[in-house]
Amino acid sequence: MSRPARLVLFLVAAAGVAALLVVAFLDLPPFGSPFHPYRDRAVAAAVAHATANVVGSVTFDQRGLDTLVEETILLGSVAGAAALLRPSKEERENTTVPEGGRVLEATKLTGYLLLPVTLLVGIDVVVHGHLTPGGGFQGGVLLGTAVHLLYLTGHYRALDRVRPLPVFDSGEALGAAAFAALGIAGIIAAGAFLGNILPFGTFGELLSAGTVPVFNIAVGVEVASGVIVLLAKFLEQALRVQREAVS
Amino acid sequence: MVPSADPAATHLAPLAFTVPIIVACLLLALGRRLPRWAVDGLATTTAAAVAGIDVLLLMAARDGRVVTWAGGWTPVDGTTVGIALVADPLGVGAALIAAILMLCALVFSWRYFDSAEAHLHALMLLFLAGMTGFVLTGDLFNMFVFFELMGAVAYALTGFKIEDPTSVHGALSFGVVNSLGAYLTLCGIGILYARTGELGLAQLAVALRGNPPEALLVTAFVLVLTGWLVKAAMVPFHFWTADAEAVAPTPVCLLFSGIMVALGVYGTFRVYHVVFAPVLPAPGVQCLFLVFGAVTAVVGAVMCFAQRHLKRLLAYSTIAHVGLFLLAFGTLDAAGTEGGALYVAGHAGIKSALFLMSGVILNRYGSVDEIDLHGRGRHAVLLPWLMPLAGLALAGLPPFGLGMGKAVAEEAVATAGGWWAVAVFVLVSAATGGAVIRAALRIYRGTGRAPEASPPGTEETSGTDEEAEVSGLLQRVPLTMLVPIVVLLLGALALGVVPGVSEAFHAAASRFTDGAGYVARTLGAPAPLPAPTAPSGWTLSGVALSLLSSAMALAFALAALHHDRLPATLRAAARPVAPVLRGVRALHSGHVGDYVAWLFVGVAVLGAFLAAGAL
Amino acid sequence: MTAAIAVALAMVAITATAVVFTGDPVRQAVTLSVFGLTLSVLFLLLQAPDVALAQIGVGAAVVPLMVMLTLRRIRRHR
Amino acid sequence: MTLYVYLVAGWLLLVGSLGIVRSRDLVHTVVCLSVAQSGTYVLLIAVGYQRGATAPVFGSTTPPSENVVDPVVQAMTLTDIVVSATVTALLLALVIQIAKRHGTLDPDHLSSLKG
Amino acid sequence: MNPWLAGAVALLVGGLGPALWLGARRDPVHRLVGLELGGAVTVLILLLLSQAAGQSSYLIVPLALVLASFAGTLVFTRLLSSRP
Repeated sequence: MSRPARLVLFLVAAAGVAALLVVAFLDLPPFGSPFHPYRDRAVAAAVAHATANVVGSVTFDQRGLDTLVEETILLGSVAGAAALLRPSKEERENTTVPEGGRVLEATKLTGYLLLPVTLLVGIDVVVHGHLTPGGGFQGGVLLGTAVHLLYLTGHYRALDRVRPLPVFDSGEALGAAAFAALGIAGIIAAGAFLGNILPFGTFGELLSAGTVPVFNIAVGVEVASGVIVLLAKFLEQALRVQREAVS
Repeated sequence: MVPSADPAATHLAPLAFTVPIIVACLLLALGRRLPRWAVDGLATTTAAAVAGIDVLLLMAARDGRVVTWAGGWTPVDGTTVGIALVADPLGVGAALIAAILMLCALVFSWRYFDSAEAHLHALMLLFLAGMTGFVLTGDLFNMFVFFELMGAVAYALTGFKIEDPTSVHGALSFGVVNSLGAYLTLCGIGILYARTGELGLAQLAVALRGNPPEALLVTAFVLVLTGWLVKAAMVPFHFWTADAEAVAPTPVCLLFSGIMVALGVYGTFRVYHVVFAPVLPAPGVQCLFLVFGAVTAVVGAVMCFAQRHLKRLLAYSTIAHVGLFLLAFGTLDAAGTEGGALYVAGHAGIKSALFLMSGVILNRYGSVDEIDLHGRGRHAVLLPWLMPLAGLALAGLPPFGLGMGKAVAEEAVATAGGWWAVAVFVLVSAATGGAVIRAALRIYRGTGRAPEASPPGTEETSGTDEEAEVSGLLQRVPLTMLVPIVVLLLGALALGVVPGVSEAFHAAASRFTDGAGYVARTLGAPAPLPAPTAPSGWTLSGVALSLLSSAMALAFALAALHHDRLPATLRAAARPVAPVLRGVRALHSGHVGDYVAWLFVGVAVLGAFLAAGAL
Repeated sequence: MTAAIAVALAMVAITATAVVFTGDPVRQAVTLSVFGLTLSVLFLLLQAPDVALAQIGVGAAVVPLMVMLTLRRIRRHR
Repeated sequence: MTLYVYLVAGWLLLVGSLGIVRSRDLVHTVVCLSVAQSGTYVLLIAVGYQRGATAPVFGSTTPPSENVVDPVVQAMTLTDIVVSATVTALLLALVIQIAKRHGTLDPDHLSSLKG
Repeated sequence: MNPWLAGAVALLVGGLGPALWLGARRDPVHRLVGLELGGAVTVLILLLLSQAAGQSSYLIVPLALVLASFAGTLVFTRLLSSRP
């Protein structure tokens, strides 16, 4: 199809889809209405399991199966991206690591200062996921990003040293495996897959919500390792992998 | 008190997808340190274990459904916050097919990809987990998540041969189109949730009970179906299929073609029967699937016959067969569903065996171009017999299971659609079978004219530069590649000859179409048994039609091979077909923008069609 | 509250359009980051801090880094 | 207001798809796909909103009340965001390989799969 | 409308608006200015919104944004130039 033909075809079809959407939207309950039957049940269930962050309760306790699969998607995608970004037959990996570019001294200093802060905030977001906004995924992303401040402030070599990839490769897989294994532990201990098997504790305290914080930590480990591995593969492609000189 | 099977059986459903996930994690964690044989062994054993779990679950679900509430959130007074896994015989049967095909694929790949680390095996196991979960879950959003798992892993598997330009290109088109379809599905889920506040299939059905067929439901139905139908490769959502299946590694093609596209059909009709059957009038939906099924079947068959790239030919034949699945399931009754399910199972065996044969050809001769391979296989021993046989079986040769499914389905669509639907069945299966036989005769017997050097720059994908998947071409076919082929063909044969198969499929189909029973059993109410209907099986007319389509397949193949010897009148009659064929081929442009435009055309047309029928 | 949500929604829609109609991927990557900012404001306005956090983590750092590294790899190849 | 909110969600979906159709560079295609997906975030979060309610996070101080927005759609959106990030990563990885194998990223010039 | 919210709307229109304008026009470096301005304004808006909702737990969001947008801006300052 030529470009104009494709565009016209799409616009006509999109108009049809838009009409479908509009007629459906007109039948929806008004924006901001108090009709949320699932919400009412989910809040009650979260309070019953002493989980202050209801989103955390839905994510890991009530609809934990969704999250198990979500983490498996992450695992599969990181493994898949790693496989797709492996050096191909005619490429090799540069062993000399480029030390990149000039970065302002002030930027470097800020990077150094913010690295530990970001790590701490990331850990806080993971650990308090069942009490305050956040959780394993959000904290894990912050942790994974924090390490890359080293590259961004011009220390790719330092990053390469503090980031032994095989460790994080395994860390990601073991985090995901821990999630699945906790699911099976639910069968053994409570007779229900992904059942909440730990004591619920007191509402609002650090040790509460049963297994939710444990799931948060498993996911945090997986996501942080996953982000590190993923970005490492992209960094390798961008900085190190080169086509073999034809000899 | 709800009659429940053995309580231990309720733990089988989650194990069926958790076990492969855990093993995949282990493979990824230890992959570098394990020797290749251990990786192969572990992956194969896991696939076998999943198949075993599926068999146990199938036995437990034989007389009904096994319901598992994840997290132990069993409904109280019909409401809950949890996710149900609902295993009914048809769903578990699909999971079992997936596990068996995975087993064959993994055995076949023992000699494959010498360089790859454990990534391929881990991804394959995650793919199996995704497929298994998709058919077992009883929750719409959970279906979406498993669908995305299947999708994400499948994109990576499709592009796995990174040295092959077509491979990465096909994977990207697949990824974009399939993801967009999934997002439309999610929009549909969002609209349904806004209206009902529910996500479980059974809970949605309860919340919608007594609702008039309004515009919102039409939109939600079409949007939810879009993702599933993209996976199912229904025209005009099918464009990614040939591009992806022609370029993926052979063991992956086998799973895509054998079961993944059929799961799209499964999702479509699962959602219809449980959630939408009471609120959308059946005649409109039936008509929709008859029309779209027939168009899909014809487009797939025509494109299939026009291919010279062996794997592309098989991919288009899969699209043609998906059209036939849609016709059969689209009758919406137990008989048609029984025929469709048998057809899917038989097709899985035959088509997978054919894909494995194309893999053997690729790794032995370094090409999958039928013209280029003319007569190259003269000295081969077993495949020259097996490949035409599989072609005949694809056309419906009795007593293969595919033929029985075809016979049962034909009878059902004749009642629902009319004689033309039967004609589509016969012609389409003959054309796809004929294309396979043509290729087999050309490659293994050197039938027809020897190739002339084809002019460079022709606008078609030939398959001469396809990258072989082993280091160095094979001198002889190893046993690990031959055994899965023979096993798959024998399995397809057994489906048609073992007594009781038809009865079992009929029972499964009547459960599948009984949406009210599904809802009641899931939410813990006693479920009335559906009124028993008589199972069909082989009938005289069915055998006759199947023999007819097999004979026509042979005739098509010979006519294509010796077209210069056909009578002049026949050739003149065929001449106007050429520009039409060129036009249809030109639409399959490999351009992702085109594919997305067609995706929206499909959604709009589906919506208009259904709105006209329902409102 | 409604007014604030309406304004934020308009900004989300406008920025998304700007992202789509920016043909050059390098420029688009910067605008994509801005789009992520507007989304996070909208999410917090709609009382979804968990989602806003996830959007900030993904949209402000990880995705831009992946896109820019991809572009660098491609530029180096050419 | 209701129609306006949902129309913005629909607009994101459609304009992202339009971007894919018009795209001349595959990196641009992948980014447009993520814009299309953000339409689903907006739709879901808007569905869960309730006027005057706060986030479904009680912390250790606030007493649990019913007047909170829907946590279920927020959990769904979180999953959606994870899917978006991972699919973007996979597709970008494929784009890198396409650039290497084809030497171009313009979909109009990729011609390895036709017919 | 409480004053915190009014302030947030004012910043939304008067701060984030110009940032969008800068961030969606001309070459990447100009857009980067828009992104930097947008990041700073968004942090303020998120702070005001936390106040407006009376939820101190929301404050983690602007905090995370400060950290992430520092990294995000560095991505561009580092990779927009031609050096590796």
